[in-house]
Order: sequence, then structure tokens, then C-alpha cells
Amino acid sequence: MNSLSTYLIISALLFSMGLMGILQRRNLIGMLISVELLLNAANLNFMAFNRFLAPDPVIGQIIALFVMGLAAAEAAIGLSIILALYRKMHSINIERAQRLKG
Amino acid sequence: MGALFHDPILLAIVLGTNLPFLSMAVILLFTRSNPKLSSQISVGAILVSAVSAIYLLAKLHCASPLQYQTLWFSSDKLLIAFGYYLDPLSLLMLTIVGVIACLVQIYSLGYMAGDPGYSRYYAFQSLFAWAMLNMVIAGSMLQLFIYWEMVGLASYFLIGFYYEKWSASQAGKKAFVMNRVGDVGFFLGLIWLVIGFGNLGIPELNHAAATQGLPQHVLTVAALLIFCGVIGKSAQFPLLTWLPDAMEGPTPVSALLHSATMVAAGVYMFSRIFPFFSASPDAMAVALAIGTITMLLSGTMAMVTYDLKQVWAYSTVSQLGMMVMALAAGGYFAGVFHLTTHAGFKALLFLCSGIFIHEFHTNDMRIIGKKGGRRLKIPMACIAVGALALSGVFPFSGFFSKEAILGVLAAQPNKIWLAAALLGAVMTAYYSFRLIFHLLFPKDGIEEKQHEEHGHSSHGHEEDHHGYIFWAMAIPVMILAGVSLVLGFVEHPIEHFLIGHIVEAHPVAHGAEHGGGEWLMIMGVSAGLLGIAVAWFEFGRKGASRKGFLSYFPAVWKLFDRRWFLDIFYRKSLDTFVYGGLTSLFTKNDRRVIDGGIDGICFFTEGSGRLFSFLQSGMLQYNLLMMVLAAGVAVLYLLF
Amino acid sequence: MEMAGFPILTAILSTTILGLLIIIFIPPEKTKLIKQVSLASATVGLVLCIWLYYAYDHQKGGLQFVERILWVKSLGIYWFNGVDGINLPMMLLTSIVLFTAIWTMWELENRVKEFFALIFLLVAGVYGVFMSMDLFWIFVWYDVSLFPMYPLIAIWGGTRKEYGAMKLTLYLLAGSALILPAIIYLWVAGGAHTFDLFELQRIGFSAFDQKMTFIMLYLGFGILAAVWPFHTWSPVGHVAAPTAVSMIHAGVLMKLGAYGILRIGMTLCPAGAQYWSSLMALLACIGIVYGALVGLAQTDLKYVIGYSSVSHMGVVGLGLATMSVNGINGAVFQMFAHGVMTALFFSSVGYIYDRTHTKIIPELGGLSKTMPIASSFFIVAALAGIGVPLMASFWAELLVFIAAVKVFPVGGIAALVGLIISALFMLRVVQRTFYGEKNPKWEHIPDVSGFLAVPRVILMSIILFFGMFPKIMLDVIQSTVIPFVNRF
Amino acid sequence: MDTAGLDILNQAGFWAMVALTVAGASIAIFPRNILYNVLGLALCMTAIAAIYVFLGSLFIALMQFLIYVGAICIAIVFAIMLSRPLHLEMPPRPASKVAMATAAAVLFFVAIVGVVLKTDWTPSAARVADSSLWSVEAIGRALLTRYELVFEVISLVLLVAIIGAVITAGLSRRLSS
Amino acid sequence: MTDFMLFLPELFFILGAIVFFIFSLRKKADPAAYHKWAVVIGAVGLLVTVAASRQGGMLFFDCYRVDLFSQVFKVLLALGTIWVIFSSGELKGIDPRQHAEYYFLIFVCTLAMMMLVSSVELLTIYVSIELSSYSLYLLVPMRRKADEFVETGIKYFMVGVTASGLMLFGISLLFGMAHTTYIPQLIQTLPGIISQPATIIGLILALSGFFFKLALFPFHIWAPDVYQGSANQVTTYIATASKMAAAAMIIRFTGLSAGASPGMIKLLIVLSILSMTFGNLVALIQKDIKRLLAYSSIAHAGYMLIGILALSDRGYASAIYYAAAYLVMNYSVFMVIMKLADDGHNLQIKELAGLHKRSPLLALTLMLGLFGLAGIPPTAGFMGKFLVFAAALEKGYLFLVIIGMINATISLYYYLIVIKAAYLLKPVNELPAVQVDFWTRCMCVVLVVMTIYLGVFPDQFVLLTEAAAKTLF
Repeated sequence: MNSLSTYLIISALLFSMGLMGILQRRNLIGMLISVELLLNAANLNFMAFNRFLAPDPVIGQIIALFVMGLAAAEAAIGLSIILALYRKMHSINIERAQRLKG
Repeated sequence: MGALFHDPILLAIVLGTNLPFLSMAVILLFTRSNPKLSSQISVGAILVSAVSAIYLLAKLHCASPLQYQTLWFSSDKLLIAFGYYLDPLSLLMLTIVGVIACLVQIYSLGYMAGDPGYSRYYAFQSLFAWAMLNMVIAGSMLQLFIYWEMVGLASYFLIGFYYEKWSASQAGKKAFVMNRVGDVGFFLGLIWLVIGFGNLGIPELNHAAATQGLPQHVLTVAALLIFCGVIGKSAQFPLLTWLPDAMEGPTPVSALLHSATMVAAGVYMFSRIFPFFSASPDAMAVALAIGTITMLLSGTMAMVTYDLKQVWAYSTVSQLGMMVMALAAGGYFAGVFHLTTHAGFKALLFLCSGIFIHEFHTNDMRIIGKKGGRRLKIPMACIAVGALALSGVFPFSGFFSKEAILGVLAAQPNKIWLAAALLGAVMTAYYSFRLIFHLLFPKDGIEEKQHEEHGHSSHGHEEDHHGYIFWAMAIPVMILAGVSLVLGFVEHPIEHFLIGHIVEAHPVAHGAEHGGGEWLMIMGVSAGLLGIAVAWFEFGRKGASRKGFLSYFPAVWKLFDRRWFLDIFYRKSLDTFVYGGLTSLFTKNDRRVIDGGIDGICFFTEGSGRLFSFLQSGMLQYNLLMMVLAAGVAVLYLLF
Repeated sequence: MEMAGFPILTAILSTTILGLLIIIFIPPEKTKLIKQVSLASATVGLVLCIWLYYAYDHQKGGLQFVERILWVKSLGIYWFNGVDGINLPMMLLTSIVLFTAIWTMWELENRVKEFFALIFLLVAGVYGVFMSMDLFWIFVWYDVSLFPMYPLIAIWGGTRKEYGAMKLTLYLLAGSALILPAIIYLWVAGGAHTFDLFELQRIGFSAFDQKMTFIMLYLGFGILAAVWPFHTWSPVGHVAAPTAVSMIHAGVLMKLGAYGILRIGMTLCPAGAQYWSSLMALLACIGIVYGALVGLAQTDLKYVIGYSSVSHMGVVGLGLATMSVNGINGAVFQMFAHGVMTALFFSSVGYIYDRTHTKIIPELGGLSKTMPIASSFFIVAALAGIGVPLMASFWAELLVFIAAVKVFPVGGIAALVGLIISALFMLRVVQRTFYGEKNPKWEHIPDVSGFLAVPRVILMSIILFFGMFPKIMLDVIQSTVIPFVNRF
Repeated sequence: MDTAGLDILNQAGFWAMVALTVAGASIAIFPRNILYNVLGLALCMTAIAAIYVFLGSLFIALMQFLIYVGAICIAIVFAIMLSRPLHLEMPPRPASKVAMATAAAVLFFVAIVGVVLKTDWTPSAARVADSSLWSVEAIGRALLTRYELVFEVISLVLLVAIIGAVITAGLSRRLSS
Repeated sequence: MTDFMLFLPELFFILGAIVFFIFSLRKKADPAAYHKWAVVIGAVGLLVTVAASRQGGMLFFDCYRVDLFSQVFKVLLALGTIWVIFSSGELKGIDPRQHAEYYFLIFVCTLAMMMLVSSVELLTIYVSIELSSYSLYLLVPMRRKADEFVETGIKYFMVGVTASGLMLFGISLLFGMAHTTYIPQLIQTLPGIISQPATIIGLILALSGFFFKLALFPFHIWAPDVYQGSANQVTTYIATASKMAAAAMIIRFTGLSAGASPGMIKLLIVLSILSMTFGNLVALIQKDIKRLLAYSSIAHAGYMLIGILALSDRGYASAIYYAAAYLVMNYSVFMVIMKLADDGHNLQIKELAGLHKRSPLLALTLMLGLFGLAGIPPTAGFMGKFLVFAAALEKGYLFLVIIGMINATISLYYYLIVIKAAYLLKPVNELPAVQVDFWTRCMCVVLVVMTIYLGVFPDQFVLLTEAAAKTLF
């Protein structure tokens, strides 16, 4: 259990699942949720390195903390954009937003 | 500059040769709109040239060759000199050219009167005179080549003088291109010499050749290549067809360029570097064969045409072939002498014909005869003198030169050349007198009534300016007739003058002269008389058929009339290989393959732009997928 | 910093740039003034170039009138100008062609200001390339001279102008896609961080570097020199371009290509040039014959001239390929001669086109009757094109062929045969355009006026002058070429 | 309990949390009902918070729980309510898209696992086993010294987010006026 | 006090942000006044930045380094910002009621990027880049009447957060390997552990965030849509100022590997080639100028990377030069676009027809800008390309340079199409002359002179960039 690799693989798993969500969810909110998974995977990495490798455990924690803050801000912005889109397009299905291409 | 004025000889050369150029420039730039002034300038200039030529001939009569030379430019080890080389040959030629050009220009005052291109005509005449005179006294082969080309250029302009006539411009082009073919060979020969020998000075070349200073392979190849130039310019065998076409030009032009002087330039060049040529027996053999073929071929052509000028054109080719034969057989003097006499009588013949043409506005000998050609007494007499000279009848000049040539040929081990020459002499006499008899004794007598009308209309014409125009034409003709009469009797002075200094260097040139005996003279004369007799039988006597024996052989007639199909052959091969073949092939290649390839690359680029633009689909997740995949591949790449 | 007195080269360059600036500030309506200013500044340039030519000491040879200032220190770029026997004729040529081209365009009415401004920009580039002895600046000027071509052709051009302009511009700049890497490569390989041509020459390069960069330079510059098979832009571009642009383009710009090969390629990579010389000769010979043969089938006057340029530039290429004094002498001389000659060609065609609005040969015909003077200009140019002696190009061809027959006998002889074809096709054009029956359609057209004849007469007399006195040019050229070749 | 027992318990707890994490993540991305997804996210976040405890930082675990579950998930729920995605039509997913997404994800997973396994993870030489470093005070001190700038900037980030969210979502006072 | 002085430019932009924050709280919007304020603040900000450009020192416990490198970029950022603000006078693409927020976000974004270029600590960098990204995420969907372009904002956002997720993951790996977040320390430790996969992959993933900003293949996917979909001024800002920071950070991060990883260099070469080729090829078929410029920016990212991946001082210097030149030229083009599309619509290429008559000055500016982008001498763009290629060739990347030059030729085609439209095409309907006010005229002249001057007299700028590159490590 207490090996670094375990944590890293969990984080890799989370990261991949996040990516998969981003790539296949059509619901924008679903995509946003998947993005949160990405950030969490990175956070988990920081915490794991913090625990096993770093000289000073403060750094990882603080990074994780800030990332959470940023994630919150990001979620707020993302949601507001999604809402704006919804009001104009009456849908939050990303597959409907295909006007710009080529 | 100073030397120019202190040396009267140099002054004479420079003035004599370059005044015509000046006159051309003045005419083209300033006096185009004043025909009279133009002609005066031009005639004045050529008079100076003629006079200075005669002066030089007289002054340097017995002197050793004179050479003026200055460096034109140098490139690397190649030194190109500009200079004059005055030896008997060039002095003789200078005089011939100067005098005949002068006579022709005077003649033209009458012949060309009233032509819209009068000024232009004189400009080109001056251009020609300048180029020809310079070519004659050029000190090096390169310089000779340059003026040689300029002469060709003048010929191009003069042939195409009536450029609104399609055939005239076509003939000009043909003349230029055919000459070009020969000239490229000549040019290559010069390059070959530059590479192999390094010097193009005429005395140097001759000296080196005579003293075996040149490697044989360089010499033979160079001689053959240079001989290509002779073939082109003097209308020898494969390239002979341009000259008859060149008769599209005004008659004085034909007289001057295409019989007396310019076409003789090839022969002149041959004799110029005669020692060089004769150092290569192979080249001489080729030249002999080509000369013979030319002479016979064009003789046959002359036998069937009814065009006055064509007859003399073919005859010119034929006589040039004869000169080449003479030279190639080693008869330096015979060749040059024939060149001299031929210049006189052929110019005479053309100018006389010109008077007829001018009078009757046709070239057809039958029509001229019918309309009363023989009424024009002076030209009729003169043309008869010319024809006699051409046929080699004693005591006209042609007799002497022809005898000399026969003598040279008789000295050849192979007698076939002699036989050919005799055959040629028969033909010459035949076609000359065929023409004369056509004029004198037209088929159905002279159409009096028509002539009355014509005479009447031309009477007023005569009264208006017949005097001036007629005499402007008649006087040169008479002078030339006189020359043709007397020239033969100065054979020995000329021979002495020409050979005097060469004889030691090259014994062949002299020795061949005395190969003949009495019987040769008899044979020559009888050949001429035979031809005349046949012509008399067919055309001259009362009740003659006036058809010519060749008309009984239609196939042969056609062959001769169509110039042995040479033209058709050239036309066809040009059309097939150049226009139809390479040109269209290359044009297609240019359009389709090269340009098509370039355009194809552009289309491909733009097409791939369209293709790539699908990567940027409107669907966000596909884009993201691409991005993630690319990142993943990058990570994997770095991992392994 | 080396400055020898008055910077005359910079002064020549600045005549064009000053002209450009002045024109920019003249209101576009004052077309007369614009033309006058243009002609005046071109005249100044011409006078300076003639003086330069006169003042150049060919006994001494070498690089003279040197101006050398460090421009970009960290890269070793110098403002380094000088003239020697190779670029001096080119400078003279440029000034002549510019002067006559501007005069030729005197009747232009459409967007005059922009036209002359762009012309000056173009010529600034050309002067720059010729005078500069710094690789960087050569390249910069090279590109400067190329891109005004686009608007010049696309705005004022004729047949298929946009296509021609785009094709030409892209084609030529594609060439520079090879030149720039090659130049930088040399800079790197030199190791001394200098773009100074002579520094680099002193340093020398390994055989491999030379081979590689030379072929890149050859292909890159070769495109501009219309080396077969990269020539197709040239006829298309010429057909599309307006008269003055054709004059400058065929007269001067195409020379930039050959000049680049000589100045950069052969100077810095002699071994490379040696290595590739057979290829160069092969392409050049093909170009000579091919250009003439294709020209034979054209029906557009400018196409004909375009293809004749391909053929004549082949002669230049052949001369360079021989790597011998005569060959290079001839090549440089041919550049000059061909420049003047094509300028005359296009100038005379330009007049015909301006008046008849066609340059399709079958539609013309019999022009000699209606406009004898205009025709005679073309005919003289055609004769020069044929290589008639006593015209400048004859000497050039003579020297080139002497060298070529010696070094590449087969190719040289084949190329000589091309001369026959070139005679055929030039005369064919002359015959069909100017000879024959008077065409009633063009009867009312006036002949060239005395004023407009001046530039053509100038060009004509230059052709004849250097045809009669080649020494004046050859002495200058070979003062540089002989030491140049001795290095091989 | 002895340490071994504690350890086993510890282990079991850890793996349970891992399982919960994965399960939560799966619920967050796979079901098509967006509310399940949010709940899955909340579950996943909570489990990760627990894992943070295993990694020695109770403080971060707490923050994780607060911020994610308490703030982000709630915000998402609000957004869901506002945009009523539940009533949207759901055409079937294109199989190719899912397949490619899976492939990309698997690729990435393989790649990162490869990185993890191939890398020689060495602890820092300067590492000291001082438990005081894990205290909240240490975090606080670092926040006000070393991360002072970040700490200040994050406030700006939040300000931007607030203003931006307000205007973007169209809730501006001026818009309504 | 000296610390304060070092931080002065940033403080000034914070001030700007605060001012507009206050404005945004006011009930009545006054766009004209906002514009004047913004111009004044931006201009003073530029002056302050220039004044502070020769300063150096460390701030905030060594998280923040003020050196020539950062200051050069700050000047570029301030320049880009003031230019964008200058052109925002007719901000028709954004609802007048949101103008205060617009300026606020612009100032914040500039501030964030200024901090970005000075940060030498990973977390600071990450937070700064996020701050700037968030500002842009919010600026993009501000566009009014954007029914066509509603999806722009979300696309930008989604790509952005994905890239930032990758970046964060990369940073975590870097942290795991090097145990530190300080760049100076990373510089020391990384060469020793660069052979470990996690290091190099962490570096690449961390770079991806900046690649996203620079719109480098394969992180370019947002660019065409965002350029097309956002208001002209916002596009300009994204295309000019925001590229500067990205370039700076790519230089900083790529330099971390110190050339010890051939794999990474190969990867960068491939990315650069793909970016150039893709951008140029797709740009060939565009009709909308902004979209075309988006693809051109993708291509330019590739060129810039050529200089960077040389991993030499000269390379970094060339990339800085390139970035500066790119700023000037790109802004020239965008300014003309903004001026012509003064009602805020998206300009199509064919709408340029007859521009040379409607406004010769604008046409000239546009032409020089485009020629600059195409890399034709004597413009700054040529010098930039030249320096970049020189740097790459010094490392022997001949093939890469040739591809770059071929791409430059391809790019010329579409630039020429635009120029052709401006100079050759006849407009369908005669349009009136464009009203160009005095300041815009001045700006045109300034831009033209800068484009030429940078191209012809590059010496001092090259020296400056080289000095800046030397302070990097």
C-alpha cells in the first residue's frame, strides 16, 4: 500500500478517466466534471510526491490547496460559460456546437 | 588617330570601307524622307570606296602584303585582333566589289526610281557595301566571319526588300537561315581553330598550314567546318536552294549580291585561306565533289525555267560550283580569275535582265520576247555579250577563266571532274542561249499590236524620264559589257599579280595552270559551241519547236523544275522534325509536364490544405481527441 | 570601418530610394510630376553608374569603391558594398534599363504613383544585390527585388495577370527557400560568424559543404535565371507583365539569378561548382535548344521573347558551367548584352501592344508599313537575339562557345545548333509580325514619336556600341574573372 | 490492537478508499444522467480526501472535502438546475467516438503507468523526518512567506472568476436594467 | 522601496484593474470615458514598464525574478496591451455595458502575463497562467450578437482546461523528480535526471500549457475558432499580447532540459514542422481574415519554436526577436481589420477590395504587416525568420530550415491573396473612403516605421535580445 507507485497509478487512472470523460461526454457539465478529475489526479500526484520524496512536505500541500482554489474558480467560470451557451443555444450538448470549422 | 591621317593607304582603307556605313547611318537616321538625297549620299560614298579601291590597287600593285592590326579585345589567352590585310587577292576583290557595287548603285538610280522604299534601299545597299568591303580586307578569320554575317544580314534585308510580298520575306528568311546553317559550321570551325591553334589571323593560318604547324586532325576538321560556311554562302550543294529564291529581291540586288559579290564571298573565303585548305587533302576532295555536284545540279535546273532571273540564279550557283571545283582541284588562280570574270559578266547579265524586267514588268522570258524585248537594243546587245562570256566563247572573259579551270581539272588524276566540267559548260551554253533566243526570236513573233499600245503608253513614260532612268541603267551595263570583253586579255597580268608571291609557298597553285594543251582549249570551246548549237536548233532557227528537248521527258523536267525536290525535302523535314516533332513536343512538355507539374504542386498544396482542414472539425471532442492522442504519442515516444 | 571617400554605391542605391520617397509624397493626381521625378532620379543613377564605370580602374582590378560598415555585430553582417568587374557591368545595365524603362512608360495613366514607387523599390533591390558583398544583404535585396513584382504584374499587367503574377512570385520565392538556408549554412560552416563574402572566401569550406550549398544555391538562383526546367515562370510572367516591368525583369532581374550563382555559389564553393558543372552545362544546353524550339511554336510576341530569354540565359549558364575565363567572361558579357537586348525587345513590343492592344502574332502583320520605326527597333533586337556580329551578344556567345566547345564538346556543339533555331524563330516572328501585307486594322496607328523613340534608340546604340567596342567591357570583366578563375 | 492489525485495517481502509475513488470516478463519467455524475464526483472527491489522510495531510483532506464537495459540486448542481439538461434529448453515442476516446485514455494510462514504472523515484537527499513540517502552521507560514505572491494572486483569480461568472452568465445588474 | 520599484509595472496594471473594477460597479456605463482612461493608464503603464526595463532583482522570497529577459517581455506585453486598448475605441463587438469589465479583464490578463514572465517558481507560474487564461476565457464569450459564434467560449474553455490539466500533471511529475518548484534549482538538478522518463515527460506536459497559449500544433485547435469567434479586439489581444507570454515561458521551460535530451528536441522539431505545415496549408483555403490569421499564427508558433529548439542563447534571442516582430506585424494587420470592421463584424477577405483607394495608409500598413508575416525583407518578419533559421542552422538543423522556408513560400500565397484583395480587386459596391483619425494615422506610421526599422536596423535589438537571453539562466 504505502508505495509511491500505487498512488501514482491511481492518479494515472483518475487522469485517464478524466480524459476519457472529456473526450466522449456530450454533456458540457459532464465534461467539466471530467476536468475536475484531471486536476484531482494531478493533486494526488503532488500529495504522493510530498509524502514520499519531497524534502519539505509543505510545498505539495500548498500546491494542492491552490489547485483546489483554482479548480473552484475554473468551475465557476466554466459553469457560467455553459449557462450562457445554454441561453443562446438552448442546449448544453457539445455536439450541437459545430458551426465553426475548417 | 594620328596615324590615320599620316598614312594615305590606311586613310583610303578606312574611308573606302567605312563611308558606306556612315551613309547608311545617315540615311536611316536623318534622310529617310528625302529619297533623292539618300541616293546621292549612298552613291557618293560608294564612289569614294570604288575610287579608293582602285587607288589601293594601283598603289600597292607590286608591294608585298600589307597588314594593319590592332587589338580589338582580349579574353584570357585569346587575342582578337582587328585589322586589315592587303594582299593581291584582297585588293583585287576590293576593286571588284567597289566597282560593281558602284555601278549597281548607279544603275539603281534608274531601276529603283519612284519606289516607296528608295531611301531604305540605299541604306541597305550601303550596309552591304560596307560589310562586303570590310569582309574582303579583313585581317583575321573572325573579322571575316563577322562581316560575312553582316553581308548575310544585308542580303536578308535586300531580298526581303519588298517585304509586303509574302514570298519575298519568306525568301529572305530562307536565305538567312540556310546561310546560318553553314555559318554555324563556319563558326564552329573557327572555335575549333581557336582551341586547337589559338590564332585566327589569315596570314598566320596560311603560314601555319603551309609549314605543317597545325596538327592534321585540327586542320581537317576545321577546314571541313569552315567549308560549311562556303556551302552556305556560295549556295553549294545541300544548301543551294536559297539563292534562286533570293531573286525575290530587286534585280540590282540580285546582280550585286546574289551573283557578283556576296555569293562569291564563299569562294573568296576559300581562296583566302587556300593554303590552309590545301593542306588538308580530305577537305579538298570533299569540296571538289560538292562543287561538281552543285554545278551539275543547278545547271540542270537552269535548263527548264522560264524566269529570266532564275536562269541567271541557277547559272550563278553553277558557276560558283565551278569556282569551288577549281579551287578544290588546286587551281587557285583559275578559281579567283573565274570569280573575277564571273563577277563582271554575271552582273552584266542581271543588270540587262533588270532593264527588261523594268520595262516589261515580268520575269518570263517568253513574254518579254513576245512583247518585243529585242527592241531594246543596248540591253539586248549587252545581254548577248554576257551570255557569250558565260558560255565561254572566245574572246569574252569567260572563255579565259573557263579554260583555266578546265586546265586545272585536267591535271587531276581522275578525269571525271573534267568530264563533269565539260558537261557543265555545255549546259551553261545551252541555257544561256535558250534565253537569248527566247528573247530574240519569240515563239509567235512579236505581238505588234500589243506592242504598239504598250509602246505608246511607255512612250510618254520614256519622254518623261526615260532619258535619265534609261541611261542610268544603260551606262553601267555598257561599262560592264566592255569589261567582259577586255578582262580576258589581262589574264596574265592578273595571274602574275595574284600568284607572284604565293607561288613559292605553294607550287601546286601554279603548276596546275599548265596542265592543259591545245586540245583542252578546243574541247572547252566546242562544249560551249555545242550548247549554243543545241539551243539554236531548238529555239533560234526558224520553225524551231521552242520547247526544249527536256520537255519530252516530263519526269526529268519536273525533277529539274522542282529543284530536284530539295526544297520539298527541306520543307518536309523542317515541318516534320522541327515544327511537328521537337517544337510541338517541347511545347507540350512545357505546358503539360513542367507547367502542369508546377500547377500540380500548387493544386496538391491547396488540396492538402483542404484535407488538413478536416482535422479542424467543428466537433470539439474530435479536436480534443487529436490533441490528447498527439500528446499521448509524444509521451510514449519519449518513454521509449 | 572602411570608407574610401564618397560612398558612390550607396549614393546610387539611394537615388532609387529617394525617388521612391519623393514619389510617395507627391499627390497621385500629379502624374506628370511623378514621371519627371522618376526620370530625374533614374538619370542621376545612370550618370553615377556611368561615372562609376568610367572611374573603375581595370588595370588594378579587384574590388573598388568599397564601403564597409559593421551592421549587425552579433551576426557579423556588414554594410559592405563594392564593385568589381563582375558587378560593374550589371550596375551599368541596371541603370540603363531603369532609365529606359521609365521613359518607355511615359504614357502610363493608371495608378502612376504606385507604379513608379514600386519600380523604384524593385530597382533598389536590384542595385542592392549587385553592389552588396555581404551574403545577408544580397539575400535581403534579392527578396526586395522580387516582391514588388507581384503588384506590378497583377495591377498593370495583361494576359492572365493574376495567375502570372502569383506564379512568378511564388516560384521565385520558392527559389529563395533554398538560398537562405544555403547562405546561413555557409555562415555557420564558416565558423567566423561573418557574412562578409570575402572573409568567407578566405576561410574556405569543406568539399561536402561546398557541394551541398552549391547545389542549393544553384537551384535557388537558377530559378530566377530561368534554368531549364525551372523556366516556365518566365514566359508566363513576361506575358503578364507591363512593358517596363518586363524590361526590368527580363533585362535585369533574371541576371540576378546568374549573378547569384557566380557571386555566391562559385565564389564560395568552387569545388562544389566543379562537382556540379556537368549538370549545369547539361541544363544550360537543354535550355538553349529547348527555349528556341518552344519559342518557335508561340503565337504571342511576349511568349516568344520569354522563350528567347530562356535560350539566352542558357548561354549564360553554359558560360558559367565551363568554369574558365572565356566562359565566365562571356557569361557576364552575355548577361549585360541580353539585358539590353531584351529591354529593347520588350520596349518595342510594349509600344506595339499599347497601340494595337494585341500581341498575338497572327493578328498583327505588316506593321513595318504602318510603323517602320517601331518595327525597326524590334528587328534590331531580334538580330541581336540571333547573335548577329557587331551586336554585343555576339561576342558573349563567341566567348561562351569557345569555352564550351573546349570543356563540353558535345553540349557546346548541340547548343550551337540551337543558334540556327534561334535564327529561324526570330525571323519567323519578324516576318509574321512586321512583314507581309499592310493590315488595314492598324493603318491609323501613328509611328513612334521622337520622344518615345529616345529610350529605344539608346538601347539600340548600346547594343551596337558594345558590339563594336567589346574591349571596353571585357577589360573590366576580366580584370576580375581572371583572378577569380585562378582560384579554382 | 497491535500494530499489525492496525496496519491491516489501514490497508483495508486504504484499498476501500481507492475502490471508492475509482467507483466514484466511474460514476462521474459513465452514466448518462448528469445528476449521477455529480454524485459520483462527490463520492470520488470524498474518497480522495480520505486518501489524502493516508498521505498524511488531514488539512488538505479537509480542504478537499470542503472545496470540492461543498463548493464545486454544489455549484454544478445549481448549473444543472439552471440549464435543465435532464430534459434534453440524448441520441445514442457514436460508437467510434467512444472507442477513440477510450483508446486515447488507455494510451495515456499506459503511457503514464510506463513513466511511473520506468522512472527511478529517489527521495530527496535533504529530506528530514520532522513531523512539525506537516503541521498546519507550517502551511500557514509558507503561505505568507514563500507563497505570498500566489496567495495574493489567488484572490485576484477569485475576483476575476466572480466578476466573470456574473457577466458571462448574464446576471449583470446593468443587463437587467 | 527598491522591491516596490521592481514591482512597479505590475502594480501599475493592478491599479488599472482596480480602476476598472470600480467602474464596473457604477450604474451607468460610459464607454468613451472608459476608453480614454484605459488609454491613459495603458500608456503610462507602457512608460513605466519601459522605465523599469533595465532593473533587476529578486522578489517574494525568490519566487519572482526581475531581469532583462522578463522586462523585455513585459515591455512587449505592455506594448501589445496599449495597442489593443488603443484600438478599442470602437468596441462594437462587445456590449457597451460590459466595457468596464472588458478593460478590467485586459488589465488583469496583462498583469497575469507580466507575472508569468517574471515567475521562477512553478506554482506561481501555474497560478499566473491560470489567471491570464481565466481572463481570456471570460473575454472570448463577451462578444455581442454572436449567434454564429456562441460555441467559441466553451470550446476555448474546454481546450484550455484540458491543456492546463496536462500541464499541471506535468508539473507534478517535475516536482516529483526534482523535489523543488524553483526554476533556478530545477536548472541545476534537471540535467542530472533528464534521462529519467518522468522528467522529460513532465517537462513536455508542462510545456503543453504554453503550447496551448501559443497555439502550437497539436494544442492549436482552439485558435481558429477563437480568433473567428471573439470580438475583434479580443482576438487582437489574444493574437498579440498573449503570445508574448507564451513565447517567454516556452523559452524558459524548454531551456530547462539544457539540450540534454535528444528525444525532446526531435519531438519539438516534429511539432514545429507539423505546426508550420498544418497552419500554412489550412490557411490557404480560408475566407475569413481572422480565421486565416489564426492558422497563420499556428504556423508562426512553429517558426518561433525553431529558434527555441536550438537551445542556444542565439536561439532564445532569435525567438525573442521573432516574438517582438510578430507582435508588431500581427498588430498592424489586426489594426487594419479592426478599423475596417468598425461595427465589429468579421471581416472577409473580399471585403478588402478597393482598400487602396479607400485608405492608402491602411492598405500600406496591411501590406507591410502581411509581408512581414510572410518574412519578406526588409521587414522585421524577415529578420526574425532569419535569426531563427540562423540559430537552428548553427545546430545543424538544415532540413528543418528548408522546410521552414518552403512553408514561408506557401504562406506567401495566402498573404498575397489578402494583399491582392486590398490592392487589386474592384469592390462590388463602391464603398466610401475609410475615416482614419489622426491617432490612427500616427499609429499606422509608427507601425510601418517599426516594421521597417526592426528589419533594417536590427543591430541594437538583436544585442538586446541576446543580453536578455543571457539573463535567462
